[in-house]
Amino acid sequence: MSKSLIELKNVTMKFGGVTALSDVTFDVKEKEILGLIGPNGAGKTTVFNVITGVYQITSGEIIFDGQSLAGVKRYKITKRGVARTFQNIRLWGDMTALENVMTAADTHKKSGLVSGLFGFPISRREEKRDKARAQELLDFIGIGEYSDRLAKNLPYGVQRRLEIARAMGAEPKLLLLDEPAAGFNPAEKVELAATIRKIRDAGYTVLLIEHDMSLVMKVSDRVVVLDFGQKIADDSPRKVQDDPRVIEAYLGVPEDAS
Amino acid sequence: MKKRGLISVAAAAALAAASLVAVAPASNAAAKTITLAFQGPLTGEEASVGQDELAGMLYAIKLFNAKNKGKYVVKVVQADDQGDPAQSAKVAPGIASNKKIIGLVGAAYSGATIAALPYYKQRNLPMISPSATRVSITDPAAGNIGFPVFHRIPPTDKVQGPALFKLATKGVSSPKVFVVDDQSAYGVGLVDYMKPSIPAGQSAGFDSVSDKTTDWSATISKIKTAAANVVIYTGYFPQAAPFFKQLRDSGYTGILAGGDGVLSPTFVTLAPASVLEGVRLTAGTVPLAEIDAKLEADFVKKMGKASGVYAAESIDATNVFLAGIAKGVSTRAAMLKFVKSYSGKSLTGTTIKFDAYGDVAGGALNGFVVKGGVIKFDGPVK
Amino acid sequence: MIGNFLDQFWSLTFGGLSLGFIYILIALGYTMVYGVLRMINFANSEIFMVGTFATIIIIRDLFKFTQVSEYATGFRLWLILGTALIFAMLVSGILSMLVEMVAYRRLRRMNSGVLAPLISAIGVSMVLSESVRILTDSRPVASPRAMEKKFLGQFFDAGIRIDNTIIVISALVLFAILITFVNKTRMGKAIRAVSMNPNAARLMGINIDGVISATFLVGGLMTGAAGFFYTLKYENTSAFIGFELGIAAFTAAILGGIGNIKGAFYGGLALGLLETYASFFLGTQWKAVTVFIVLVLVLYTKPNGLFGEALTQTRA
Amino acid sequence: MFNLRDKGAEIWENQGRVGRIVIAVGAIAIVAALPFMGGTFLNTPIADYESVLVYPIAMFVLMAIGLNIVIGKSGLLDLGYVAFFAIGAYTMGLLGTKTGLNTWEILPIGIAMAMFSGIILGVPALKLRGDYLAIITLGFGEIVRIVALNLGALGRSEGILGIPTPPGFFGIEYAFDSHRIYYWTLLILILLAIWMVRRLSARRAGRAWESIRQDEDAAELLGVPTFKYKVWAFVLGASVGGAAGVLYASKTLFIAPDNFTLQISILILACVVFGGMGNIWGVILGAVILGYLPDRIRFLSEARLLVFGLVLVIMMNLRPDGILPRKKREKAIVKKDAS
Repeated sequence: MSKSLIELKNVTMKFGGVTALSDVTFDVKEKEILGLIGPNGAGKTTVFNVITGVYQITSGEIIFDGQSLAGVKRYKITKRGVARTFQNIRLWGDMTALENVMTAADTHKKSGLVSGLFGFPISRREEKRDKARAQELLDFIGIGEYSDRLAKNLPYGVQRRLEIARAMGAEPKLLLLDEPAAGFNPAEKVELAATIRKIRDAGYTVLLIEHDMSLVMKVSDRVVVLDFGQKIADDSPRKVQDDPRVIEAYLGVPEDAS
Repeated sequence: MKKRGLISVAAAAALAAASLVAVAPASNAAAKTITLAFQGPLTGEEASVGQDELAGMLYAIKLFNAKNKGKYVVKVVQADDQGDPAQSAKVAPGIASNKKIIGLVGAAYSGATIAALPYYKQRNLPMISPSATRVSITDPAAGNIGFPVFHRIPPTDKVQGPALFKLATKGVSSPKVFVVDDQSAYGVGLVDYMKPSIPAGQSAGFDSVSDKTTDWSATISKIKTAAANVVIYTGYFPQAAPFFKQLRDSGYTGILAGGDGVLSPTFVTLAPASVLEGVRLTAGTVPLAEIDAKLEADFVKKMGKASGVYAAESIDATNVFLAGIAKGVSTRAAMLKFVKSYSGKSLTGTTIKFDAYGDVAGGALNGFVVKGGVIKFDGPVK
Repeated sequence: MIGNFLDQFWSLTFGGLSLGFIYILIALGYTMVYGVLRMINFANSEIFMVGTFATIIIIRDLFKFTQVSEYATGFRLWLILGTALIFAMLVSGILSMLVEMVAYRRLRRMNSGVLAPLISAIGVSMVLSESVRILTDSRPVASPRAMEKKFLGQFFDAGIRIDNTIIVISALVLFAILITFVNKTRMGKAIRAVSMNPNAARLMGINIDGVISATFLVGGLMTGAAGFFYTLKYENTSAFIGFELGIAAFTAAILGGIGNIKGAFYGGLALGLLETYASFFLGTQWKAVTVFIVLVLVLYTKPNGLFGEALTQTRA
Repeated sequence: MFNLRDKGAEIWENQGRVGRIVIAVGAIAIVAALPFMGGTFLNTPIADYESVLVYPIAMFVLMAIGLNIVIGKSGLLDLGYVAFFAIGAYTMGLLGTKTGLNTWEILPIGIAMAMFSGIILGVPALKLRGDYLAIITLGFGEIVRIVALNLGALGRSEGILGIPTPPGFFGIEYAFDSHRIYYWTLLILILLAIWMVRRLSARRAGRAWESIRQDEDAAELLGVPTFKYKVWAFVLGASVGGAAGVLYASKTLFIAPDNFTLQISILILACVVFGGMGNIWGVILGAVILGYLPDRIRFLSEARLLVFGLVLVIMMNLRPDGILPRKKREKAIVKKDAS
């Protein structure tokens, strides 16, 4: 087995009296697609939020690429190699698709405001390089033709894909996808599954939250199941599907086929 | 009152003098149009002072035009500077380059005056201010900022500061004086020139309070702590009235005093008569109603509102120019020469004659006291 | 200095409290509107200004008081004060609704963001204050004194004056009525719903326009009451009186936690006292500086304001 | 609906290099020739036309460009922008009267002082919730004025007198009344500021500011060092305000706290929003109109500020995004709500 890219060790997250995550431990291996599932309110998005530094965990530890993420500023976590998409699309609507990706790509720029202002060679070089890379990413994700359109004017499906391209713009080692298929029709979901695989094949590690079971089971190498903030399963898709605790957790909570 | 009668006579004489040249009405076609300008705050927060001064100027001109029907028509260009030096600096070049204008009443505020002066000096436009009292404008030691075009009717802070202190402590056996300024250049200037004249042991303290203040309780507490029996406010009437009122209402029984910025007929409408009873004020001039009730009545009739702060000064300033016009002056150079050599009576009967730097020579201060809700003349401050 | 301060402590405190209660009422105007619209209602200061003039119209023009009149007593006094309070509240409340219609409504429908309404409200503010200035010949105006400013008693050498007492008690009553209105009535609940989540409220069938109008009305009523109390206490006003008081009240609202009715209460009191103490200790000229430094420190340590709860709770 | 901004952008984008140079040079020439058009309908009654071009118009334009970096680009509501103008002006006033330095030597010092105070204000203020920034900046603007009003070294309410005019060069003399020279000097500063803003907008800083303005949390989570760029926005905005202040003091020869009131901050803010927040051409147009209008309508006498207020209300209602808005307004498809 290859080594872990990120490890959550006994992570607990409390909001006042509410425990959103309770003693959660799992890891994501390099170049793996890990599906994170669970009924509504199980704490899936909270996992994303504690990894990306939106919340500081109450106890436990998160190790990314050999280093703890405790107290690291959010943008620095991104710089270390974690990028995410949002369940409810949060693109920068007044920017073009290309600019959205380039903004994320700026994370690793060496040139800043001053060299940009005076047009130092390094700034020009990086600008040129990132522009090309951003366009490549848009092409890669299949929305290259929209690069000059304002994000807010794009069709819904394109916006969803742009979210992924933008996150990839930050050159993450670990890509966090929060319900990327929400609102997709079956054909689009099939396409998305292929895209996610393609992303992994390009060398990224993917942590995927998704409601659509068939999609998760199809693309994931491994699945972690959360229920009421606790990990109840962590295994291959097939075994998880047969796990009685998982079935129980989903029982009475009919899965919406969205 | 004997004194008052005397002043009325003088006022009548001054009015007559202004219209001396009124000969038999000639044909309208022969009327010569002369333009003067007014500069002061006419809009915005400071408009109160400027609008009152403008009314005084327009009143004097209305009288003059009526008397000189067919001979002269005097027009006024109203230059609103909002009391702001920045606004003044763009208005002044416009006024200065308008060759029709041969004299300027204003600017109302010292700051605006200083900002405008380079332009007026350059274009040789004579100006007479009814209210810019900052000492440095006419102080040769400060660099002749105003020379030669600047003149003013009121005495400077240098004269008024000590006089105000003298009036406020008159008849008080062991005065403990607390002085409050309004943080304006006017108020701070008065205090600065008053300080040297305060004998040791008579000062109870100072406070400096923004002219936007509405609640005076902290200042009042300081006054009480200092056990002051004389309180002087150097600022304008809109703040003086509430301050005095709150001070009295808190139980203070000592003397209240203020300078010419407080001397406005509006002042006494801003607080109950019982509260303002006995307030002492200084000014270089006298309110119109005190000069002659008929004069004030005529003012109200012609201008549609009561006269305000610096009304008499504005009329005096305007009358100097009008006297020149009546003598046939029609250029700036001639007007400046005329103003420099002018000697005539003010509304109150005193002599207006400018010294080389533009101050009224030997300007004395009058004292006033509020009685029964009216500002009464109380003799010159000696 | 400390000794002097202790000597003057209670009279400073009483002065600060009654000023604080006036701040509270104006701050409510800001905070209610902020609660539903997330916007600073810049015109609120002029609504206050109009409230002071409305009071003067009743006392001076309807009841014909002058600066040399005898003070009113007994039933007539309460009639005068009551009429003036109600008139000031109504005038300000209605004006506040009109301001919303003119300055905000169209922009809100166009979903225009925060700044366009801000500038529009500043424009309304200029129109109101300049109109009043022209109507008053640019001069300050005073309210004749209808009620003798009697001392009701002494408290540690500090006189308790009747007008301050009336202000504190009436403001408390108004505040209690407002809290009841917001918590108990249908409209009050609707206002809270809109402030918590406008979209959800709309889906629940709440008439957003109506609720916003009502919020402006209530905020205006409170601000108008402040205008009355202000006039009762200070008896002077001018076309530009609102500006400084408006900023002070807005500061109070933020100090307490903006958008939060209770925050306006604590913020107003805290600011009234702070201003008075700071003026005494450091000199009146440093009052504003002190207030802002304290404000920064407070917001630094308590990002939701001095007494503010989490943003979504008890929001108007 | 006819959209002026898009039309202008279209013309510009369809030009080749030569065409663009021709347009730019032509536009600059027309603007530079404005002082000679005093005889036309542009003339202002009472106030001197050429002075009005210098202050308020050119000064407002410069300050509005600076404030636009803060508010239009990064979406930070700054109600105390006048503070930086004041700091620049007082730096000029103090150093100009107390030391032998001339305006051009003081200009970088004034800019540096303004930038430094931008950091002093920005570092604590920008850590607070966005809503509070407005009141903190407003307070800062007042504090600067109050300090000037109370410190003897700054002349208190009397201000600073006798500030020297800039030394001339190449036979150009800066007399206090050579308004045209000042106007052209300001024009050069304005062009520099435009260059700076356009340059930054097209690169990393511009994208960072845009992302912060539109969704700060998302920006932070996608690797934008938001705090750093917010402080930068503040500091750059301050530098432009400081530069304007130095020149202003050197032009009027006399400064006093009365010149630096909250009203100026609000007016500059109005210029930015009125013209079209975030679009530099809109902001410039807004500043020109709002700087010019009060002097053009002086014939209204007492009512002119009232009319000015009315214009603000009406125009904001008709064009909420300003005269030349940022980008063509379309119905929003994306709905942002808190996660």
